[in-house]
Amino acid sequence: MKIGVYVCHCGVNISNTVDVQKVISEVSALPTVAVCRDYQYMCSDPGQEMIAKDIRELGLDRVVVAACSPRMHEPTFRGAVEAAGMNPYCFEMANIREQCSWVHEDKEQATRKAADLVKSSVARAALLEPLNSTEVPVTHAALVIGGGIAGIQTALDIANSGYPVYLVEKDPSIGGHMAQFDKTFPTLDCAACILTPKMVDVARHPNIELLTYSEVESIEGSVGNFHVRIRKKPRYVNVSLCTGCGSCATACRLVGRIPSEFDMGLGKRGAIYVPFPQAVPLRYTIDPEKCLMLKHGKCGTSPKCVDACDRDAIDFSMTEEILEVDVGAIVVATGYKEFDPTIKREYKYGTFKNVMTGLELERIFAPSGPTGGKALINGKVPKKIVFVSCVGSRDKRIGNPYCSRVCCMYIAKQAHLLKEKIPDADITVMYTDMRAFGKGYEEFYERVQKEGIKYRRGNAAEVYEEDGVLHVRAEDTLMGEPYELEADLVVLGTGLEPSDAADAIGHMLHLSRSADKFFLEAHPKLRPVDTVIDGVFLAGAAQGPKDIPDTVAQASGAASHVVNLLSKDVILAEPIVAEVNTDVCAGCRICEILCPYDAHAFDEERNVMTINKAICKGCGSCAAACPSGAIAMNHFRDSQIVAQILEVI
Amino acid sequence: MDYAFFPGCIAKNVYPGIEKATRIVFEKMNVGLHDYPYSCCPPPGVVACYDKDTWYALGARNLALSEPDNRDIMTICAGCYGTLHNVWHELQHNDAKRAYVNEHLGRIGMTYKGTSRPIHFVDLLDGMRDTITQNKEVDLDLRVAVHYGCHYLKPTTVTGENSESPMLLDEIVGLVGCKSIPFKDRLTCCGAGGGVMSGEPELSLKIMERKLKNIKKADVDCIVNICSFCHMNFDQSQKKLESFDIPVLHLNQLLGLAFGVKHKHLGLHMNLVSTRDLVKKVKGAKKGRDEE
Amino acid sequence: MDKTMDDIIREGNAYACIQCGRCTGSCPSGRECGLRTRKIIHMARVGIDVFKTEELWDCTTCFTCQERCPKEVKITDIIIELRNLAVKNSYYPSMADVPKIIIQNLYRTGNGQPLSPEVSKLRSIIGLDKEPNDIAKDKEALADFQKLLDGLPLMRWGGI
Amino acid sequence: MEQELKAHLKKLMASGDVAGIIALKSERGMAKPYLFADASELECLCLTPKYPMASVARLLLDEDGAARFAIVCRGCDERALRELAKRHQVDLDRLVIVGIPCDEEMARECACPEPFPSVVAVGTKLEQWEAEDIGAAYRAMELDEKLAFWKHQLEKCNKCYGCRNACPMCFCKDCELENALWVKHGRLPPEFPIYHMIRAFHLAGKCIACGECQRACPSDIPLMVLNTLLREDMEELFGYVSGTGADAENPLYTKEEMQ
Repeated sequence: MKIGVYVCHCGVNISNTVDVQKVISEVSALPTVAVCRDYQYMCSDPGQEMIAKDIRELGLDRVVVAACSPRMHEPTFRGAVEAAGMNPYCFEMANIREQCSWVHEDKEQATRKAADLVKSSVARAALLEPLNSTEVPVTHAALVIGGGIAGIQTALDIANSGYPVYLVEKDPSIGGHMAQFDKTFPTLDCAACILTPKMVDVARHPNIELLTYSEVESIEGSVGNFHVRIRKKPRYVNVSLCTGCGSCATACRLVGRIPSEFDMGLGKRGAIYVPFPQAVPLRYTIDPEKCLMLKHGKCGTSPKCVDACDRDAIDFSMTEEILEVDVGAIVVATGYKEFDPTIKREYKYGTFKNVMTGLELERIFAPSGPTGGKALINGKVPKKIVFVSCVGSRDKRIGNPYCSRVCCMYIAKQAHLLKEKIPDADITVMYTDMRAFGKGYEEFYERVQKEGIKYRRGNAAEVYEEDGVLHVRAEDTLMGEPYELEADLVVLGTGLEPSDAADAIGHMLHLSRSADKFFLEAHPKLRPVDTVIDGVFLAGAAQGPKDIPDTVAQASGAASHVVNLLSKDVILAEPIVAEVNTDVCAGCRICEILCPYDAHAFDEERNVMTINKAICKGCGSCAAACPSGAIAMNHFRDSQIVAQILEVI
Repeated sequence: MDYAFFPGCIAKNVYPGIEKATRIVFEKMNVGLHDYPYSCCPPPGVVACYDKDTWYALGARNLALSEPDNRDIMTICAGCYGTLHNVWHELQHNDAKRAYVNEHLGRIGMTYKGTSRPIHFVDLLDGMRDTITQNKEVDLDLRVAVHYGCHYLKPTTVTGENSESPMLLDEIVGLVGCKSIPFKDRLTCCGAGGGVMSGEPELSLKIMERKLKNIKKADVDCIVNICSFCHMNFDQSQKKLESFDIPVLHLNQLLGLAFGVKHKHLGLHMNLVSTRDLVKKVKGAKKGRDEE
Repeated sequence: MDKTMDDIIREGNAYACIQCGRCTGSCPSGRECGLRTRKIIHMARVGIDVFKTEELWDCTTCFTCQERCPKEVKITDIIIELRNLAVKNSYYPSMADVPKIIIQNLYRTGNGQPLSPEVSKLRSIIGLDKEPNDIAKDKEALADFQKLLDGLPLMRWGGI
Repeated sequence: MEQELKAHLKKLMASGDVAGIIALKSERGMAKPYLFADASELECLCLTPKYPMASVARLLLDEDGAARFAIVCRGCDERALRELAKRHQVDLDRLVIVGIPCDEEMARECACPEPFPSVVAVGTKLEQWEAEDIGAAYRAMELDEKLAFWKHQLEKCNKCYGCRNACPMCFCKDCELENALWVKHGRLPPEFPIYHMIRAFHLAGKCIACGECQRACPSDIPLMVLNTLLREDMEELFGYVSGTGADAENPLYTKEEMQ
């Protein structure tokens, strides 16, 4: 066995605390070590070349690099040894930076520990086995979950690259929250003007199959080959006959009686409805919870919608359908929901009608909204308006410690729009910190102040009512004085939380969540659109609160990763997976329960467990739990780990 | 049902009517109250603010007294409750503090185990709504302003209460025919706590004055509290401010009236703010009922 | 078990404070006087000897600030600890005479608010024992109580 | 009880519900597990000594595809069958449990937590039963005393594998105790304490306190002390008592939701 060992200084990160020369002299004495060298930056080109040269000239069997965390540079060095003709799994890394030099001060002891760590890696390296990746074919299609702006952009980008996309949206129309907005900050673009053309593009795109009013039921398989079951909920309207003329909606006995979800309950709809006039597809849907016919089996003498529809599109016998599709990649774009401020009782949301949320106010501005775009709050034009920032954000008490990132700016925008509609309005924004970080945001913040919006640092403590008038109490923290303001309207700058759909989707795909409950990306800096599950990507607010430009950018990023994957005919599957020795397996099925990825399948015929290599992530849970040692983890075999441990004890 | 009874120094030594009312009301409801040689809680505003360790030790002494009899401790003052419950809560999970307390109690032959829990009497009443209704002789038909007392509600991490929109006290006065009238800032502090009443009487009075103005606007027959210390502040401050005359009743005094107890037995005549008109109104209600 | 300024700040979670001012806005005392809870937390964090400020003694410990703090800063607890620190460093508030009397009463009778002859009379009028059945009556218990108090820090710091 | 049981089993056999009865047979003064297929053989049925009947059922069920059998079970046997079923080693649908109780003497000998099965078919179960706390003396020891105690006890081991062979819960085809990676071959006594630690860990959430291992041990190692402590830990830490019904999930084989 000829092992080459390479100790990195990491600039001075390691060599300041660890005596590299001493480590080299100790390690060189090991019988299996053929060569041991050090270098300032082992990850650099000359460093890699040093290793490659030794492999070629000395005919090394194994390589050990003692440097930083394998998370950082294992892929780098695996690539380097492979280029020099060695199997990449014959490479082993000792972490003497994060696990040694960065956490110790005593140079002598740190040096001893570094030497021990390297020696134990050498012991393990001697037992490493060459592994070969297997090829997995790729299905050239993608699934996008969520039809908001993130899903729309992702679907369009993938479809434009020539791959088929299934876009699944649980609501009757795509558009998401963006469709609810009137204007967008800081450019004051009309949201509908920039969004609706994209919605139409989606509907017309030959490569996109739009599945609205549908939910993902189950997902099986792994990167390159996912099998997805999609449940299409019955609309009770035949979409191929419906022209979206709306005669049915006007005729419905319940018209104007049911709070519209799209209008945040401020406007009313009937039992047969489209969420909003620009809906895509512009096809009607019957609400089964409300429709008299569907709930009680009768609607007067006969359902008025049926009478009104010239096309005979209404069909009460519709049932749900299950659609099964195969895709190679999945993008999760499940978006966000608005924080429900009811639990922040001091703000009296739900008690006083004139305390409303940001999203509710958004509908007031919309020309298609409940007031037709007029600034009317419960029938009156408000003159004194207070905005409260950080409601449901930066708040540990309610479990949302994060900043929601968009509230500062949507408050500025809404304050501007109110001022525009009510020039004599007295508008105050109570804020914690002003976060105007995006392009043009700071400028917009300045602009609204010039328009007469008062910004007072210090957030609202409470809202109370006296003689029918709302009052907001706060401290102006820049003056250090508590004060109170009367208000006809209090707008809560409610934050963002992951949408309800995230739970089920996350579960199906085994996605991790970060502490803020949004989906966890594979790396916060370098892999913000990937997840730890190969072939599953994130777009938009599903990954964390985002404004529209960031959402669109991430959506395109996710699309590019999908296209990158779909452009290959086969992909290589990671060989560090668990394997079952079927001669030893007793079929107790403990491993099956423990697998977080559902990679295990029981072979009833032979009474033994099998593991799908394409799904297995190599976490090792099953191997650790197997009582008879029938499961072995490639690259982390018991013998390899024991050798490593014995060397340090 | 038996409890160790912790009257607290105000109800014993300043407004004995509260102690008396409590004894009568709970006897009527068949709850046994037992006396122990309690010191005062000790007061959070003075002792805790001067030296918390002393506060823990003296509080633990009180808590330990009924441990041999396995009796939980009923308090009738938010201040006492605040002290005893906070001490109990802290000693439940702070082993170092518990050891400290026991080291000192050991000097006088006592040990603190934490087996007797302090309970505020309103929480007890919460589970006795039927008993209250059964004992009711008069529907009082009063407009009342309720006052919860900060240390009964907060900190909620210790009390587990809802500090922004509590309804318990409002519901209990409702059981005896009273209507709890909402008023501005109904949950704010009366101004007595934290040693402010004794250390800075003028500030305390300002806080109280604002509170009283809000109550006055609500046009109520009386203020009902569940804290002897707040009770004292409400009553004495009105005398000092001279522009208010809203009778102040501890909840147990109100329940006493509803249970048909004579107002003199409840010590209502000992208040600085006259309760005469209120008593007259209740008598009217009682008479009306008798005549029916 | 004396706490340093650093202990108080850390245990009270003061580093989480974002100076949003919800505490001061909620403070019933601050409406009437110069108490600014937010400022106290700020001063404590930047290393100013905040225990010397007299506003510290304006807090009624109603805990509203602590309840509403979005960052779970234990504001009221911090104020109480800072008062302890002030006492230990002999920074008594100028108006601390009455609290001292209360502490003296506590030592003498076991009650901060002792029984007066007038109230004793009132007690018997409404049918209660002239003297409450408590520590003041139980001489043995009172002696023990005084022994307990003798060994506790309050007597050291209480200025008696 | 024996006569009563024979009568009960004869009836069962006559009903045609079962293909045979798993029980002990007395032959030339020795008891051995036996599959009674004919009523006439039942004369030789015996009840003592104790025998890990669950292991017999496991092996037998492995052979035949569908047939159902009756099995004469004590409390421990039933507990063992339940745990084996949770690990897919026996199919309880294929077994008819004929429960018999242990008498006080037998129960004492094992310090059995529950010396009777859930349903007693024949005989009467002990009205009042409280097992001796065999962990008590051990728990009272100081840490260094504990170490000395086990050192002394485990040095007696001659690695006969009797404890494993007798255990009704051991069903692996390859045994980790024979893996040279953990337990060096040809060494006596086995390296302290790995051999017994592996066994103990493998029995966490599994040991049903039948006492077979200790009875099998030629060196009188108090293995049941180790097992009892383990059972206590499982109950204290996870609220799990092994041998309980199928609805009690083994906490070691469940996964927390990934967060």
